[in-house]
Amino acid sequence: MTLSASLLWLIPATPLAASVFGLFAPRTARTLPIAGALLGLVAALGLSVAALAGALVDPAVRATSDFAWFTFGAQTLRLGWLLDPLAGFMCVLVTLIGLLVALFSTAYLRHDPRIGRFFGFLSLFVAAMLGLLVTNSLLLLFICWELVGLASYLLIGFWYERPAAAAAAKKAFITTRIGDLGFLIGLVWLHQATGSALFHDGGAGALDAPTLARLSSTLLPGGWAVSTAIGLLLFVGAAGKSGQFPLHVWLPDAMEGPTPVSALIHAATMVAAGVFLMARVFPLMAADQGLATVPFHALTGVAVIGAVTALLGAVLAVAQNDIKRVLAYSTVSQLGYMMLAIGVGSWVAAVFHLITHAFFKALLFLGAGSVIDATHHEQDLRRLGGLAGRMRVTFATFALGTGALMGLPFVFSGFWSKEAILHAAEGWTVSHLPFAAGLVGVVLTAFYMTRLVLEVFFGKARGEGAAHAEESPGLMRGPLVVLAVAAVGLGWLGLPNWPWLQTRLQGGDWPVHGLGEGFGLMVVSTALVLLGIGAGWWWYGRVKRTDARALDPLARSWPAVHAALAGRLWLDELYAATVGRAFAMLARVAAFFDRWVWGGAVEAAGRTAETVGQVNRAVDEDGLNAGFDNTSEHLRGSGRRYAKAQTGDAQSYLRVVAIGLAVVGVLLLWGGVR
Amino acid sequence: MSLAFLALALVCVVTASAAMISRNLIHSALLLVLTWIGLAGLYLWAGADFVGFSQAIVYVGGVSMVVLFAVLLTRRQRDEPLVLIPEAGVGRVVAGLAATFWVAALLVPAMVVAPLVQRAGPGPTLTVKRIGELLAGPHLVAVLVVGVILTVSLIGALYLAAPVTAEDQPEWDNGGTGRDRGNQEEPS
Amino acid sequence: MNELPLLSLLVALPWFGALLLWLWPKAPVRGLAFIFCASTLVLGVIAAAGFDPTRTGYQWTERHAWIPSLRIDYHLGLDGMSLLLVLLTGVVSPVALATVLRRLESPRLAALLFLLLQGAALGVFVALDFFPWFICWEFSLVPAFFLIKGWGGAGAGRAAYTFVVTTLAGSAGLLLAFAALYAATGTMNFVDLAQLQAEGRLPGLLTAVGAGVPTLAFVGALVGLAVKAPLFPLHTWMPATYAEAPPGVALFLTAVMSKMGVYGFFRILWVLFPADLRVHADLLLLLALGGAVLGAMAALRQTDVRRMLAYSSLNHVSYCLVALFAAAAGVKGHEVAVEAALSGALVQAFNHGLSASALFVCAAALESRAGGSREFARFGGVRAVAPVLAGMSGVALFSSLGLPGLNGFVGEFLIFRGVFGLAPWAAVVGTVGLLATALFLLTFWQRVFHGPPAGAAAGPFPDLDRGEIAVLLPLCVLMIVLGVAPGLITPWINPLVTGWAATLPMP
Amino acid sequence: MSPLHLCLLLSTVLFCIGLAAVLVRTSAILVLLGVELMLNAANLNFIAFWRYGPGGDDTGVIFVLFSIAVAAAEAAVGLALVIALHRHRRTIALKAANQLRG
Repeated sequence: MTLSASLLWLIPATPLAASVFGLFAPRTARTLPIAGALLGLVAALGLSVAALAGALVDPAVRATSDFAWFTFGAQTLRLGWLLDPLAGFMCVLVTLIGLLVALFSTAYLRHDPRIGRFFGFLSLFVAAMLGLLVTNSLLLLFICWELVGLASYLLIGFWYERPAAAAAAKKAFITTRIGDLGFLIGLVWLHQATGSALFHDGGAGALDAPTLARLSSTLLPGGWAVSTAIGLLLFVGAAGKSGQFPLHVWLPDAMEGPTPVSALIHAATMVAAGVFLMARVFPLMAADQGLATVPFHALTGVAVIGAVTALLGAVLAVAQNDIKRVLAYSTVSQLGYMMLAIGVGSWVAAVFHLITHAFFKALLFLGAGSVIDATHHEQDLRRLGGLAGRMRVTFATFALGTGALMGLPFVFSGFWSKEAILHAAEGWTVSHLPFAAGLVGVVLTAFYMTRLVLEVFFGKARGEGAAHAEESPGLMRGPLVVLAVAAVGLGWLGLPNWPWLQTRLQGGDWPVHGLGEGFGLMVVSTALVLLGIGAGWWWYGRVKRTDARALDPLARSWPAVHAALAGRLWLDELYAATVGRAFAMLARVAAFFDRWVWGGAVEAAGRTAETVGQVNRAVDEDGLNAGFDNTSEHLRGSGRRYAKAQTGDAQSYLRVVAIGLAVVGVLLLWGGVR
Repeated sequence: MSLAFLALALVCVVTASAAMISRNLIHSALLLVLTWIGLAGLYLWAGADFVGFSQAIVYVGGVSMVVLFAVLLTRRQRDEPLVLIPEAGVGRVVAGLAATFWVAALLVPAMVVAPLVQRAGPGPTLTVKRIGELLAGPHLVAVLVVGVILTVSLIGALYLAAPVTAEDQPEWDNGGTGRDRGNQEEPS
Repeated sequence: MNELPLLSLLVALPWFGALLLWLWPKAPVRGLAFIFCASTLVLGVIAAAGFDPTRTGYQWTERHAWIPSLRIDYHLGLDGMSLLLVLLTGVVSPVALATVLRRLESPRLAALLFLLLQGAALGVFVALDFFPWFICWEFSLVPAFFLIKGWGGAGAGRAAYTFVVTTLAGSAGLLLAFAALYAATGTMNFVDLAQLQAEGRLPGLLTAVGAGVPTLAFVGALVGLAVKAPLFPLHTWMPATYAEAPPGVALFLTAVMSKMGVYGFFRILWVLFPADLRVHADLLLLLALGGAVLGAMAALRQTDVRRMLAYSSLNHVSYCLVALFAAAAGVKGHEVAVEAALSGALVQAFNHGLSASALFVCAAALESRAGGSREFARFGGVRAVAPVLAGMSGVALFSSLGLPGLNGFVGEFLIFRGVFGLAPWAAVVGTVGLLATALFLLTFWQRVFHGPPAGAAAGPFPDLDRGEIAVLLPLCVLMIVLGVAPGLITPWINPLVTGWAATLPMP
Repeated sequence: MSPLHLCLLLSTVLFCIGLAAVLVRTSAILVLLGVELMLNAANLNFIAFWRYGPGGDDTGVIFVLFSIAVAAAEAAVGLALVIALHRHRRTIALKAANQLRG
C-alpha cells in the first residue's frame, strides 16, 4: 500500500488532530490525551511507512501536489507537498522514535499531574516536524519550522514553575528566532527570485535546474552569487535550529526540559531539522560550486562552521558534570559532523549519520532518563556510580549506544556513518582542516563517553540516590532495547560495499567499492577510538573515587583546562557581555530618547506655549489691565451714583414719566419737530 | 348744553376729587363708587346704554366690592384707626401736583387746538344685537383673549392673596380665625 | 447604490444608542449598550455580504448636498479598505465596551461616551467628503478625553490632556492642508480630488494657489496623520495615554484609533500626494523603521504592562507604515512587491487590531486581579494559578509575535516580502525589530506567567470568569482562523491593491 | 365750547385727578383707585368721540367694553398684590416695597 503525494498531508494531520484533542481535553485528563497521542503516532508511523514504500518505488522521481493558500493583490501564494526518499526515511525515523519516546514518557512522567498537556505538546511537535519533512514549499517549511520552535519552547518550559526551565525555554526560542530571521530573509529573497518559493514546480521551482542556473549566474554587487547568499541565509536558520556555533548556546540549557523531550527533540529530530533543511536545499547550496569566479562558496561556510562546532561540542562535553549536558554537547558535536559532511559535498553521508545518530542518541538520552528516574532525579555524575550491577538492562543498552556513538568498528552503526563522513571530508579539496577536526573529534568523543560510562555505571555509588537505585519499569526498558537493536543494526544499511540507503537517497547510482578501498581510514579511526577509551580509562577507570566531593581526576592533572571547559569556555558570559549588553544599552538609549528627546521636544513645545502664556498674562496684567481697571473703576463709581436714582419708590418713577410725557408732547406738538 | 350732562359731570368731578383727597380709605372707596355711578349716567346720557349698564354692573357691583375687601383685609387690628400714617414729605405732594399740572398743561391746549370734526344732531344708535354681531364677528379673537385674561388674573389673584403654607402666614395673622397663635411674642 | 442608507445607519446607530442612554435614565445599561454596539458588527457583515469585490470604486454610496453654497456633500461610501476597518471596529467595539463596563462606577455615562467614540470612528472610515470626515475625526477626541480623564489611572488627567492637545495640533495641519486643497480645487470630496489627481491636474491647481503650497499641504496632512497613527517622532503622547486610560478605552485606542491614522495615510497621502510621498519616501521609511525598532527596544525597558503594550502597538503600526513608505518608492516592475507590501500593511492593521485587543483584555484581567497595579513585579507564576488566562494571552502574545499559524505571521510575511523587494536594507533592519518584539513579549510572558506563583498570583487570583472568556474566545478563534485562512479577508482588498500597483510611475 | 370739548375737558379733569392721586398718595390702594379713575376717564373719551365724533364706527364702544373687562381683572390682581404686600410688610405704604433699587 503506497501513499500518493496528494495524501501526504495526512501524515502531519493525524498527530495534529491528536494534539488538538489532547490540548482541549480537561487539564487533568490523563488516559485520553495519552491514548490520543499514541494513536496519532502509530497512525503517522503507518502512513510514513506507506509513504516511504511509495517513494522507494522509484527513488529518482519527486512526486509533488501543490495547493493555493491565499491571494494578495493579483498574486496567489502556493504551497505544496513533496514525496521523495529523503522525506520518506525522515518521516519513518521521526514517527518511530516519537512512538518509542512516547511509550517511555508514559512511565517516566507517570507522577506528573499535567501529563495530558505533555502529550498534547508532544503530538504538536511531531505534527510540525512531519509537516516540515514532507513540504514542497520553503514557506510552508518556514511555518512548520517556527511551530517546531514553539513546541520546543512549550516542552522545554513544561515545568514552568522552575524559573531555570522558563529562562531556558525563552533562551531557546530567542536564539532559534535569531536564526529564523536569517531564514525569513532568505525565504523572502527566494520567493522574490522564484515567485513561489516552491522547491519543485515543473522547472520553475527553486531547486529545479533552470532556476538554479539563473540564481547562481546572477551576481550581487560584491561578486557573490545570489544562490550563495540565499544558501547562507538559510544556513543561518539551520545553524540556529541545529545548535551550530555561534547559536549553539541554547541546546545545553534546553536540558531543563523533561528527559524524553531531550531525547526526542534535542537529540533525534528537531535539532536534525537544520541538517534536513540543508539536505533538502542542497542543490541550491551547491549551485555555486562550479563557478570559479565566485569569491565564496556556500558549502565552504557550512563545512567550516560544521568542523568548528564538531570540535567545540566535543571539547566542551569533556568537563560537564551533568549527565544530560554531556549528551547535549555530544549532540552539538555530532550535528557539527553532519554539517561538516554537507559542507564537504556529501549530504547523503550527513543524512545517513543523522539517521543512525537519531537512534543511538535517543537511546543514550532515554538511558540517562532511566538512570535519573531510578536515582530520584540525580543528574550529577559526581553523585552517581556503581549502577551497572543494579540496572543491568539500562547499562547494557547504554553501553551499546555508547559504542555506536564512539564508532566502535564494524558492529555499530555509528562507525559506518562516521566513516562515510570522514571519508568524504578526506576527499575535500578545499582544505584538510575539517578532516583533522573530525579525527580529533573522534578521540574526544571516545574519551568523554568512556568517562560518562565509568562515572555512572562503574565504581561505587557516590550519591544517596545512586545507592538505592533499582531497574526501571518495563515500559522504559522496552524502548531502550528496541533502540539498542537499531543502534547496532542500522549501520548495515549503508555499508560501503552494499550502499542500500545511499542509492535510495541519491535516487541514482552510488559508487560501490569493496571494504579494502577505505580500509586505511577505518584502521586509523579505530585506533583513535581505542586511544580515547584508554585515556578515559586512565583518568577515570584506574582509581575509583568514592567521595562525591573528590576532585575530578582530569582537574587534578590539568586544573586550568578543566576549569575552562567546566565553565563552557565562558561563552555564555561572552554573549551576555557583548550582544546582551549591547541590546540592553540600545534599549536603554531608546527608552531614554523616547522619554526625554522626543518627549522633551513635545514637553519643550508645551513649555514654550506656557511661557508665552505667562508673558502674555504679565503684559496683560500690568499693561493693559491697569488701564482698564481704573476706567472700569471710574465707570462703576458713576454707575453707583446713577443707581441712587433708583429709589425703589414707584411714584417717583411715575413722576418722571409724567414729566417726560409732558416734555415730549410739547416738543411734538409745538416744537416744530415734524 | 344739556343740564343733565352738567349735573352728572359735576357729580363725577366732586366725588372723584373727594375720594382722592379723603384720609379715610373706606370713605374714598365709597366716594369712588359714586363717581362710577355718575360715569354710568354719563354713558347712558351719551346713548351708549349697554356700556352704561356694564359699567354699573362691573364697577359699582364688582370692583367696589373687591376694593372694600382689600381695605378691610389690610387693617391690622379691629381697632386700628382708619386714618393712615400722616403723609410723609411735603415734597412728594408738591412734586406730584407739579407733574400733574404739566400733564394738564399739555392735554388742555392740545385739546383746544385739535381740529375736531364734529357731527351735529342726535348720536348714533347702537343696539345690543349690533354689539353682539360685532363681538361675535371681527372681535371674536379679542373676546376670547379677554376671557383668558380674566381667568388667569383671577387665578393669579387667588394665588397671590391666599396664604399657601403655615410659614407664609405671618405670626400675627391668625387667618381670621380669632385664635391666638400660641405664645409667640409680638414681633418688634 | 442600494436604497438602504446602510452607512448612515452604521454611523448613526451608536450615536442613537448614546442618546437613548442619556434620555432614558432607568435603561438597562449593559443590555442597551451592547445591542447598539454589536449592531454595527451586524451592519458591517451585511455590508460585506453586499460588497462586490470585483467592482472598483465605492459601494453603498450615499451622496446628498449638505452645504450647497460651499459645495460640501454628505458623502459616504465603502471600498475594500474601509470595509475591512469597519468590520475591525465592529469586532473590537463590543470587546472594548465589555472591558470598559467591567468597572462599576457610573457605567451609564461610560457606555454613553463609548458609543459616541465608536460612532465617530465608524464615521471616519466611511466618510468620503473631508467635511464629515474631519468632523468625525475631531469628534472622536471628545469622548476619548472624558473617558480617559474620568475613569483613568492616577495621571489620567495629564495624559488625556497631552493626548487631545497633541492630536489637535496635528489635525490643525490637516485642516490647513484641506483648506489649501479647497482653495485650489473648490471641492473637498475625496473622490473628486482623487479624480483630479488621476488626471494629473491636482499639482498644477495647487501651485496655482501659491508656490510652496503643494509641499505645505502635504506636510500638513502628513503631520496630522502621523500624530494619530503614531509615526515615530510624534508618538510620545501614546505610552502615557495607553497606560493611564481605562483598559477598555486603551484597547479601542490601539485597535481602532491608530488605524484611523493608517487609513488616513492610505486615503489621503497615498491617493492625493503620491509624488510628494515618493520624494520623502526614504526619510519616512527611516522614521517608520525607527518606530518599529526603537519602539520594540523601548518596550524592553518597560516594567508597566500597559506601557509595554503601548510600545508594542507603536512597533506593529510602524511596520504597516514601513510597508506603505517602501511601496511609495516603488516604480514600474515592482508590482508584486508593492502588492505584497500594501496588502501586508492592511492585513497587519486588521490583525494587530485583534491581537492588541486580546492583549489589552488580558492586561485588564491581570490588573483587576492585582488591585489595579500594572507592574510586572506584582505578578509571577500566573500560569499555574490561572491557566485559561495564560492560554488565551499566550495565543494573543504569539499572534503579535508573528508565529506562523496565527494571523500575525500573514501580515508580517507579506510586509517583509514587499519591503525586501523594494528596499532590502529596510527589511534587514526590520528583522532587528522582529527580534526585539519576540524578546520583550517573551520576557513579559516569562516574568508574569512562568516561575513559581508570587506577588498577586500568590494571593487570591481567580481564573477568567465567563464574561472575560466570552470576550477573549472569539478573538482567539478569529486569530487562529485568519492565521490558517487569511484568504477570508484578502479578497476585499485585492482589487484595491492591484489597482494601486498598476498606477506605479516609470522608473 | 362744543359738547365734545366739554366731554373731553371732563375726562381730562378726571384723568388729572387720578394722576395726582397716583403720584401723591402713599397708600397702595389709593394709587390703585387713582389708576381706576384714569381708566374710566379714558373710557369717557371713547364714548364722547363715539357720540360726537365723525361716527359710523362702533369700535369705540367695543373698546370701552373690553377696557372695562380688563380694568376689572387689573383691579383684582392689583388688590391681591396689595394683600400679599400687606402680609409681608404689615403695611400697605408704597415706601415699604422698595427692594428693587440700585
